[in-house]
Amino acid sequence: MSATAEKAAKPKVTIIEAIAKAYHDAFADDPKVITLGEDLADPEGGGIAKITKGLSTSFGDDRVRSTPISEQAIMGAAIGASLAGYKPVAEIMLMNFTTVAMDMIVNHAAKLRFMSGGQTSVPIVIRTMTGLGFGSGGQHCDYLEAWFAHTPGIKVCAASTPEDAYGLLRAAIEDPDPVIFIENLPTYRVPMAFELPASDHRVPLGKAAVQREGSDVTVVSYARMAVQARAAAEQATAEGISVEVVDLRTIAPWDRETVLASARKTGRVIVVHEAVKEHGAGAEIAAVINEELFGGLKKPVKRLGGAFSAVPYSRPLENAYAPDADRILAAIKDIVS
Amino acid sequence: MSATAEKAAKPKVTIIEAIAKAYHDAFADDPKVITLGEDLADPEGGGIAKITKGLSTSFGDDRVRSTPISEQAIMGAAIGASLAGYKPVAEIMLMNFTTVAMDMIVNHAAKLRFMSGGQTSVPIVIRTMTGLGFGSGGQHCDYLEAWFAHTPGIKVCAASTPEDAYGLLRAAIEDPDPVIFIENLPTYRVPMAFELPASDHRVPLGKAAVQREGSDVTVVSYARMAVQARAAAEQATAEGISVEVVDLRTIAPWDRETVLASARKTGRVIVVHEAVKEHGAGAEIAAVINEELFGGLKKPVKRLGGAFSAVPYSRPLENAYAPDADRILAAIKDIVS
Amino acid sequence: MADKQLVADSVVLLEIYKRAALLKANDERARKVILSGQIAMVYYSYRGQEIIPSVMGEVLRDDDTICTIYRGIHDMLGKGFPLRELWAELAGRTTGSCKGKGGPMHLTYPAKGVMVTTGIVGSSAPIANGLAWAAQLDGSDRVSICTFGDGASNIGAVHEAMNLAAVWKLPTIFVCQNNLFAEHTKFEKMTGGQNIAARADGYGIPGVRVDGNDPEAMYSAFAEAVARARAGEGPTLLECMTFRFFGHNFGDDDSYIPKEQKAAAMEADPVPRLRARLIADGVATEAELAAVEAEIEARIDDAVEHALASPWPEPDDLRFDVFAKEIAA
Amino acid sequence: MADKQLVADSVVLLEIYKRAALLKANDERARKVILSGQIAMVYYSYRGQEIIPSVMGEVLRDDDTICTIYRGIHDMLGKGFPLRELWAELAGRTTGSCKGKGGPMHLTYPAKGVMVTTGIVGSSAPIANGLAWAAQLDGSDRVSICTFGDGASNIGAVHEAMNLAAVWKLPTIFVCQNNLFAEHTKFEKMTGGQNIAARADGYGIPGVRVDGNDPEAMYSAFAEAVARARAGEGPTLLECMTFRFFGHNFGDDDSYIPKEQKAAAMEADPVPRLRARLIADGVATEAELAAVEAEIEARIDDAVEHALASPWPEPDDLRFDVFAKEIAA
Ligand SMILES: Cc1ncc(C[n+]2csc(CCOP(=O)(O)OP(=O)(O)O)c2C)c(N)n1
Ligand SMILES: Cc1ncc(C[n+]2csc(CCOP(=O)(O)OP(=O)(O)O)c2C)c(N)n1
Ligand SMILES: [Mg+2]
Ligand SMILES: [Mg+2]
Repeated sequence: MSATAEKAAKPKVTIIEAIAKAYHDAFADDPKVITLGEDLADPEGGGIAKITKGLSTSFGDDRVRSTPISEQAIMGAAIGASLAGYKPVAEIMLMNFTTVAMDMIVNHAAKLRFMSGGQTSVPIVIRTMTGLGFGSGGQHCDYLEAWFAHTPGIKVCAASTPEDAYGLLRAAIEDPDPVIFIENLPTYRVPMAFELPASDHRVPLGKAAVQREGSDVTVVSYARMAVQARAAAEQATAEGISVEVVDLRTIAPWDRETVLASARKTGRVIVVHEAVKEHGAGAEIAAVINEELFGGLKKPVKRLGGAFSAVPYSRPLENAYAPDADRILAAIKDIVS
Repeated sequence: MSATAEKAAKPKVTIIEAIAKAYHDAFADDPKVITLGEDLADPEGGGIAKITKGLSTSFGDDRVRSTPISEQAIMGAAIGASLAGYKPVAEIMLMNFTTVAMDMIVNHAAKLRFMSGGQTSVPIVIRTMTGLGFGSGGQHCDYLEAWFAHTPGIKVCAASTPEDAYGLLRAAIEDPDPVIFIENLPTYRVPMAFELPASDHRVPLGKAAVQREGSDVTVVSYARMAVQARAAAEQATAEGISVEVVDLRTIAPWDRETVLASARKTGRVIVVHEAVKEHGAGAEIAAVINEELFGGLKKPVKRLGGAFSAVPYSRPLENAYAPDADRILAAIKDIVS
Repeated sequence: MADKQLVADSVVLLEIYKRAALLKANDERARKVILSGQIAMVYYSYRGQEIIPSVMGEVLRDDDTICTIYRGIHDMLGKGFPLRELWAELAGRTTGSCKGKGGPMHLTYPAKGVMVTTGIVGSSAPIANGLAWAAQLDGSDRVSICTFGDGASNIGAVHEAMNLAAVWKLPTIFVCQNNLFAEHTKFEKMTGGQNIAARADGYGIPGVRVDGNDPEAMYSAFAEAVARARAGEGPTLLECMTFRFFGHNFGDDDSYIPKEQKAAAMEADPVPRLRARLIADGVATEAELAAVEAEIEARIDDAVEHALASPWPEPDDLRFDVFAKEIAA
Repeated sequence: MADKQLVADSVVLLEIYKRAALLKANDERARKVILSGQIAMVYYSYRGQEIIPSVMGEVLRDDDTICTIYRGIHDMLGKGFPLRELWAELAGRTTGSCKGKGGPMHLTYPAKGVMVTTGIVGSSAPIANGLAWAAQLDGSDRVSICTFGDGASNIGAVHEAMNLAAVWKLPTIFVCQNNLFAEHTKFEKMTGGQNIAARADGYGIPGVRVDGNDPEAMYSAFAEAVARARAGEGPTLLECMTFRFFGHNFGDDDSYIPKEQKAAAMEADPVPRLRARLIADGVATEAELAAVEAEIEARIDDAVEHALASPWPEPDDLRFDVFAKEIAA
């Protein structure tokens, strides 16, 4: 993905279509790819977002399994099958539900390679959805990527375009290590000006995308915030400010080179995520940029993130909770002032 | 606690004695204080570290309860009792076992006050032990404070002296909100030159301690790393470098004023924790210092933390995993050079 | 109040009906209000499950507590949650019980013992034990209820909670509302043993499967569980068989529910069934019940109007209720 | 190999004894080596529980897998974990099976099906299901074992795993080694129902309580569970009654174990009991068994020597095995 991002000429596709295609293509390409989660198989409707619809019919009930509501059992089954050479994609429906499976993810999936001295590995993908915007309140919208980024042994991805969603999910499934693949619900079905990628499209894990080039300020973000950052950059350009938008795509391990190169160029960086600002992934990114470019920045790295509270229900509170294009634009104007 | 920290004149007490006394005094002072956890009551030996030994005999089986191995049930019982006006201290034996109770802690304990609009509150303390040094390997030694610091609604404490352990635990029990109180196993039984505090001693949550004053460099740390920082500072002083040691004591919310004041004074800051460096609490602290004191620091904030791997078993690997006095000293010399 | 009878006589049945009529009307209104666009919210209809909480509300006291779930407005109304505070919360207004911060999945009203509403499957159970422990410590005979679904019976938290309640002999009553579906998953397909009540044996506590749509059977089973708990004899697991008439949540395509099964369940709708019976048995007249129902509609009208006329919260409200002390601006 | 007999004859009993003798000798050596200061490690003695894994090892094939726990070296040796790689790992050396990174609580040896050793109570169970699922997908009749303790039966993960195994009809065998204590807690005190096998009913799977110290009873129960699993008939829960002779871990004050209970259990030590019986029944002579035991000691000598002579890892090794690709220095 590059500056071509929002080219109007391209057909309109959605992230959800891209994920569904990636799933399907991965199943077709590799018989070791399997999947499990609540309601995933066709008798249960193909998942609450219907992403796996058709998969169990096409590839069989053995490879595509609905589960009881038992996230520890889901993660354990994925880990165990991966130890035996399979490449399971486990869906933990919403990211807040990873809280009931943290032992499996952190103490086991992330550590078994190391603790076994490399004898075993856990090539699983944990697909999980999240994001505010639907009034779901405090227990259904959290972005918890910082927890996993703090956990050696597991990688963390999130896409903000259909092409990246496809390429990242394919790469995550092929990766020899566990990957958490975070999907944003409110941008799922928003048609974007992209093509549905060909089945050989991959986005390498650990590589950020410079989605828009600019010279005054760098905005580093991912997931829905990257969409908001692009909108803010568009607006800023109209107002004469040149904004570089970097979408991390992989949050851990993140692409220090690309981010530092951009920061070096613009001298002004804003990091934006929907997760709570304090102790979020933005803290690590800011700390590294400040350390690496000490004395070379025009302004201190600015962080925007979710408010320091649970995600609220009421519409005006939910609207105020996370950054959006307006607040990113305000931060852009502030940092160049 | 101040520069008096290691005064040899004082009697030698251990952190474990201080915690046991705090527990006992809290039970004696307030009938609403109750406790639960695996093996806590006297028929089960008073806890694996014997901290609660005698408590059930003195205060009754109703207030001091051993539990099955069921951390979700433990946390749930603590939360429920707190909603009815009790002040439960729940022991999650080791910090890695919080992973099986994250839903209770994060989705419930931390959020119920907010989600109920302030109608209910969860004044619980979660006592949990951790720390490397015994060859326990990958699943028994993690420092996970950054996860909780990233969770609005819960506070995080850790003490590095017996006096602070006493004062913090008493304050945590009295606090109207949930607090995680992290205990370091290897420094538990090390006699330190402190007195066992009187029963009215409190350490306010959110207040750091300047344990040693200095002018060349500030070392910010907590828990065992504060002990190591003090040792490094002693050595550095002998070598003519003046080191200020700040023990956060409360990691979330942390004492920005004290840290920033010290950073402003010395212009050089090292943040040290045993947790994995990447995305650790040090990232937030460094990000804030860099932002607040932009242009006013002599050197970029330096972070020391655990290696980017699971905690290893083998002695030389375990020794290499986390910072110690030598590595802190090396960082001190490096930053003043 | 402590010595509730164990059999529902006609006086009790009439009271149960009144509660059920309120619950049914409230659900109907909720769906209407969403459809009309007056309030946008995530909503989990409980239509078809009204008898269970109507019985519970009849047996329980105000000081008994309940921990319920996203599909729990019936349980809360049964427990006495006031309509104005309910609707204002659904509408996200400052006059809501949670000042608009909680919303439909996190409704709370301690004055009537509605202590926790959780959106996490199974998490009502461990917390209910803590409220039960507090009752023991207080020397009170109040009981602690948790409700959860058939799907939730497969999650670890529920298992841990039942075992703890067993060994601590807690006055916790585990009320599983088995509506035969967990989201789109059929109960039979994902439940080893296909009998949740039978799992109680494994913890050495009573487990009772009861027709949750039959007010008398439900009443006897529930009153007995409450009597046991009040007497210090420990927990009970009740598996209340029922059915939800609509999809998992509002807007859910419910094509996974076999048409005949749904038609049969709606045909046997427990609320009009009870109504007809009360009239047939001469407990109440058509006119009397119609008057009850009209009053219910009026109360709901009032609550919805109150809600929609109430003020919205301000962004600054995010700083409050995170901790007891506000967060700095 | 697929058609193992269901009754242990004298040939089988002799093989079981040989394994048990190895396990017993290895435990004794481990405690001696720690006491002598040769190796410092956290150690969970399994002395008294040897018959269970000795039977398992006899019934299982190399391609069957096991997920075990901190108190699991007996299970691993029963499954064929080689002594040199074991001892070098205990000593933290690069020649250890896990290059010194895992240690006693995380021993792994896939070549013999020892896939996971966990230090988290109950976490062996969910992972075993995944290995069982893989067997189904492979069309193999191999089985997946998980071991855990009586205390672990109260944690959510075990419950979730048993239910999933039931509904997916997985070839998972849940082997609960009920040694009557969980750390310092008595089994009876914290286990609702006081019968773990009985919990299987709640999932509609067979649950069998068996004397784990009786090689014939254990053999029949385990062989039957394996046969069922190989035949595609699904999981079994075995509750194997046993006893641990020493404290929870090395150095643990075991005063919480009633003296008489401990004395009686040691009096009935299952390993010498089986030995005596084999001699009495004329299956083997004293001299033959002494020779077996002497060879075991020699093999352990060799392994310990090898371990202590092996190189320590270098700090730089921390960069490897975190991901498939090394971490930058
Ligand atoms: C731990 C967890 N996993 C998954 C979900 C998503 N989820 C919400 S409701 C539901 C189905 C629950 O079914 P059941 O327990 O039968 O209750 P019902 O909705 O039928 O009342 C699921 C899977 C969740 N909220 N929490
Ligand atoms: C989730 C979790 N909680 C607590 C512990 C601490 N712990 C380690 S072993 C143990 C006792 C386990 O008892 P049991 O399951 O009977 O196995 P045994 O040790 O007797 O073999 C406990 C509580 C742990 N490792 N994991
Ligand atoms: Mg249901
Ligand atoms: Mg045990």
